[in-house]
Amino acid sequence: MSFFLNQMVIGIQLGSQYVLVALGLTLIFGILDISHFAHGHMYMIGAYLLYIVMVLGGVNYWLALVICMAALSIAGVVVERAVYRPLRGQPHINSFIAAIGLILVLETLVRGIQPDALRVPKPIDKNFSFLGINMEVQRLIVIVGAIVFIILLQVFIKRTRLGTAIEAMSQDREGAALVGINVNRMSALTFAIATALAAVAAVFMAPLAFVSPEMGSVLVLKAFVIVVIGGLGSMKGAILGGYLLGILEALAIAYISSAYKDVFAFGVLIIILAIWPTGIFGGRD
Amino acid sequence: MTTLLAVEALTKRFGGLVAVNKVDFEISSGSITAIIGPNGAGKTTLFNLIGGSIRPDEGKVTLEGRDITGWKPFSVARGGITRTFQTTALFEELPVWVNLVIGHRMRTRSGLFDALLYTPRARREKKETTREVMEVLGFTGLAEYADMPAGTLPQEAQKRLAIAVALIGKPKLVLLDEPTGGVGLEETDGIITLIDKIRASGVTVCVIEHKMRMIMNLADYIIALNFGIKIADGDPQSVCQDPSVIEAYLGECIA
Amino acid sequence: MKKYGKWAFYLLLIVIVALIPLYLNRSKSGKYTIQVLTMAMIWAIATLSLNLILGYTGQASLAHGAFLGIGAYAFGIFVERVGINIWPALILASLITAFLGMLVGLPSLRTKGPYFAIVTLCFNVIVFKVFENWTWLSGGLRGQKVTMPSYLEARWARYYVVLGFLILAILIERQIVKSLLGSSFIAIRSNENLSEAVGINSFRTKLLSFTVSCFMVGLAGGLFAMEKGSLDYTITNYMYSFYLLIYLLIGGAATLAGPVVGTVGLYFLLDKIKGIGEWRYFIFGLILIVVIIYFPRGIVGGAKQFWEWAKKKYYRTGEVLE
Amino acid sequence: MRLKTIIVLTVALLMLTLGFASCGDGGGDGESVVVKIGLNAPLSGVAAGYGQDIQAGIEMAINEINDDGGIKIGDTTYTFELKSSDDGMVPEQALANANQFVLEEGINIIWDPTANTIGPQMGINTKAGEEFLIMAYTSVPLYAQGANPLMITMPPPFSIYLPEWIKLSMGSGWMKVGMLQTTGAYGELWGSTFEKAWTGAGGEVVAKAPADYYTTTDYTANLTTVLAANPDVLFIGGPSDPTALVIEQARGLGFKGGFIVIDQAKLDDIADITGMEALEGAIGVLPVENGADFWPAMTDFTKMYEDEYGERVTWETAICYTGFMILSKAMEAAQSVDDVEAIRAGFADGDVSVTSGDVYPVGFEGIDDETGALLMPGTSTMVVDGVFVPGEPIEWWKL
Repeated sequence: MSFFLNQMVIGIQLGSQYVLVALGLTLIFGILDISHFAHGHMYMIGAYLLYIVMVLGGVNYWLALVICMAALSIAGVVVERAVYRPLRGQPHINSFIAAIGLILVLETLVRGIQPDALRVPKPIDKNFSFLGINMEVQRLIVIVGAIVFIILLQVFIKRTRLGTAIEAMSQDREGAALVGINVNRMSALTFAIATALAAVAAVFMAPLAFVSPEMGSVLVLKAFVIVVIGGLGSMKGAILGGYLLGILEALAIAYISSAYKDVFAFGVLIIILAIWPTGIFGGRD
Repeated sequence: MTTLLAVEALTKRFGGLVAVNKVDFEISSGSITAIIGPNGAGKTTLFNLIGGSIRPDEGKVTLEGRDITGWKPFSVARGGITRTFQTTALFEELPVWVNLVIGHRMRTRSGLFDALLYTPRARREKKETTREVMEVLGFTGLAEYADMPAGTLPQEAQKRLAIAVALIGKPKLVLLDEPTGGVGLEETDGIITLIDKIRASGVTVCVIEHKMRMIMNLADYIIALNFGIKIADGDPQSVCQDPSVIEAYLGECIA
Repeated sequence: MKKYGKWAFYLLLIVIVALIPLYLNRSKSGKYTIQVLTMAMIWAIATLSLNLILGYTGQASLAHGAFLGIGAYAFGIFVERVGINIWPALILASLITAFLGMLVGLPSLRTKGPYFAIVTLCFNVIVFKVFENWTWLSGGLRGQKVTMPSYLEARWARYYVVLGFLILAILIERQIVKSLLGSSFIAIRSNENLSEAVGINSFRTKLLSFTVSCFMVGLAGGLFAMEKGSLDYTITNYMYSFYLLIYLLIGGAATLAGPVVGTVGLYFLLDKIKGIGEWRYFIFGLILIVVIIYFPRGIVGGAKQFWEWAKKKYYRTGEVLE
Repeated sequence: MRLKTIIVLTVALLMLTLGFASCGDGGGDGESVVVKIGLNAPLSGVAAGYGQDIQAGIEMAINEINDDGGIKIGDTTYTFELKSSDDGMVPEQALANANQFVLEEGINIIWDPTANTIGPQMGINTKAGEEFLIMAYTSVPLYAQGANPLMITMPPPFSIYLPEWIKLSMGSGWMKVGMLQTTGAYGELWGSTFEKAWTGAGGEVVAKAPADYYTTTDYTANLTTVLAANPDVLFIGGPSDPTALVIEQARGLGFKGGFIVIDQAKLDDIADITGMEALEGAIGVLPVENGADFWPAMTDFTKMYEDEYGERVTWETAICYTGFMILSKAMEAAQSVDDVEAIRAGFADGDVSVTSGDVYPVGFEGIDDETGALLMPGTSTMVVDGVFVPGEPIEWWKL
């Protein structure tokens, strides 16, 4: 029983990073109708920023979190302005191609500057035990931190004027434009928030693994699958889907086969979509 | 006159809201039937139920005595009912004539092997399609636009094209959802004439319309809906004088 | 008259392409170019297959990398382990791919748009993982060897085989998209709900398009195995699905020339800039972004638009002159 | 206006591309004949560092030979030039690169350091008129078993370490192993070879949860699964960085036992990341610098490498350096730089087989002429009390 519980906690921790990245993706998709496949590479840039700020700059971890969020959201706005805005009104698949181009550019650039994988120290390098679960404090930070930022995002969306404007736009883009919401400003804001969330995920996860140019490519694939399973544009769906995939993976490793864990996890997702063709929480076509 | 379409106790609920509530009516062949009612009365939902894009919770739809309840849209179309949509739906980036070719697809049977080998059937059907397209272009007065992408046509021509696409499949019944919506007053007459012509060619018409004056002159039979319930039906004069209709329309009908 | 001119142009084009190996085969480096062209044409067949389902039917399949691999392995296994002659093996491999495509299409084509793209991508990941881990199937480290008969030993011989299949693939696609069936495909791409309302069974039509598309990509896979002489699990990588998508959209979706131009052009470019190492991906990425922003309908689509624009301009000045 | 921008941009882009493309060609100096050697390796992506280590070894050897005036065959002096091509570990790409080397560059010796790309090239390297010699850097045993008449394999096959590793492990009283090596064909081959030897020696495999070391960043789920079966020792390994992560995370979960680390992972690189304390009880291949205990030339070589590249040397670099030196001797013995069959035969000739660790950083005792495997000993190690305790070099060809 303790083993099962342990595996569930690991699944939730895996899921936490998926949720943070998937939330950004689903916001961008819901509001701008863009398949921002380069989102994982923004996450990667976030991890490098953390390295620069914290390891090279000697800044405190929590302050570094804020700096990375701010810096990466600016990067997100630049990407939106330079790559995606010229594509507005084009077929959906075109933004996907642009995103692949962006992935190639970012990954090659980073590897060209720093070919070796880097390490970021943990802010609290300790372990803790609870109910027979033994794990690093950093993992607790990931789990709790993800929940905090999910709540912050919900508060922002539901309680602030900008947030409600974003929500209105994700539900009805043309209607939002009609009632005088500035579409350009909203897309920039959306990208800023989404990439800030990616920065959060990167800052939380970086101390647990390596900072490397390809760290975002597998993550974004999973995040995208999550967004689709939950229903494109649905934040509820992204949260549920993220934790679901994390737990599925952890359980597949424990009880089925670690080599075929992706086969199992992705197979379940195909079945879910065959039953709910527009994701668990509806979403749009 | 024989009954073409019969709707019995048709009901559809969305959550707590009953969009269409136990509606009964019949459409006789060769007639023009109008469905009227204020916004949100359930008119378009009724069309969607008949057309098969949503499934009814209760009730029955029969076409010439055949039960077509819950059929998929394409089966309903092949069964003999085609429709237009409230927000004009067209194959926008395709030329007008291709729109019509697609509309005629359900009358042709060429498949993969006909396409690959260009069989006699493919040849025959291509010829037949061309002939039909020319005829419908003429019938609806769209010949001058034949090569233009449908989305670039003027609003009124788009409405006529939508009707043409529905007609070319040779339906028994066409459902027209606000065929004159968003069209200027002078151009409305052109569409009324077209609807008359359609009836004259032997196709039964059922139309959702807001412009009461137009309906009074055009329709043989009117069904009035409000809050998903049929509040009145009959010939134009009697429906117009029905107190519940007057109440629903705040007297607008008198005009 | 105009019609004959067009056919004459195509004929001339085929003759030129058919003559290329005669010139190239004289030197060793020319032989390498023949090989690059052959590979480019194989990829072009795969891109054409994607064009049918994505360009004409509007369903973005991201599983074509998997189907390419399945076709290639089916061919390899038939030839090497079962011992069938290569030509029936090629047809069988394509049929098997088409059949699997149909099985995959049954659940996945119930979804639309991005949902379909992700379902097919999931399928591709699954196939990739299975081939990676199931070494009996994939042949493990050494991969699956595919022995070719001696008459296909020379590079130019394979060039002509592949060229023949490429022309066949273009013809097949042309026949389909110009037919009444093709109009059903295009209708679904344009407006699926309206297609249903005018009596087109969109699910069956999409399934047919997907199956035919898988047949073609299976064929490309078989030719791939024939050209390479060996296979390994990386051929099922979903990166290839992305590459096909790039070739198609940069070349121009929903045109017949676009997939060929895009694939041959980009494949050649990537081969030529191999010497600059990793930075080639940087350049490639930049090209993708710039082309997709300035030529949203791809190279061929853009050229067509330019042609229309120039024609209009010419006629207008013509009118003024009169 | 807009059209103009488009045209300008396109032209600029094209010129940029062509400019880069033409950079690749450099001219030779014409004083002597230049022999080109091909390298087919991952130079981009996750394994780029590995490819660069190989490249460095060959480059160092080439520079040294060229600085000494090249090799003399008859009256002609030959110098070398390395042509590298990125295959990203994709066999299809490796095949295309090999063809390009042979047909466009006239190369007939190709170095390849990844097991999955070597296999397919063995299918094309004997084709008449397009022969090339594969210098295969791979420890996969089946390649060292005479798989191809025109192939030389370099590091010792990994199976030779197993008896000693199992002895070290069971000597510490560890009988229960949990397996968490990398997935894919290479990992699976290692795993099955190990499992057979382990159970054959009376050990028990209590749990298996291999992971894809190239894409996984978090091994906790795998580790808890394996650790739930209470193993004494973990069989792990893939590229060094993720292997270090596995060790770190295993210790984080409270695992106190030992590790058996497959040869792809380098214990010294791992120690840099985890520290020696976490590595206690790790069994694997001896770190390259400790090779100086057996082969004196290693000391100088290590220093030379560090001066030039600013990093610590790897086995890949040292072995490829030595391998290239042996290759040049084989060419002299064969009296040819392009007759690949003669060169292959030349490896077995007099002068070539007597070179040893006194001259080159890695010990070498000739070639197994049957199989084409260079006879370089492998050495294992175990971390005891924070120190790499070396074993004796395993002269596997004598076993």
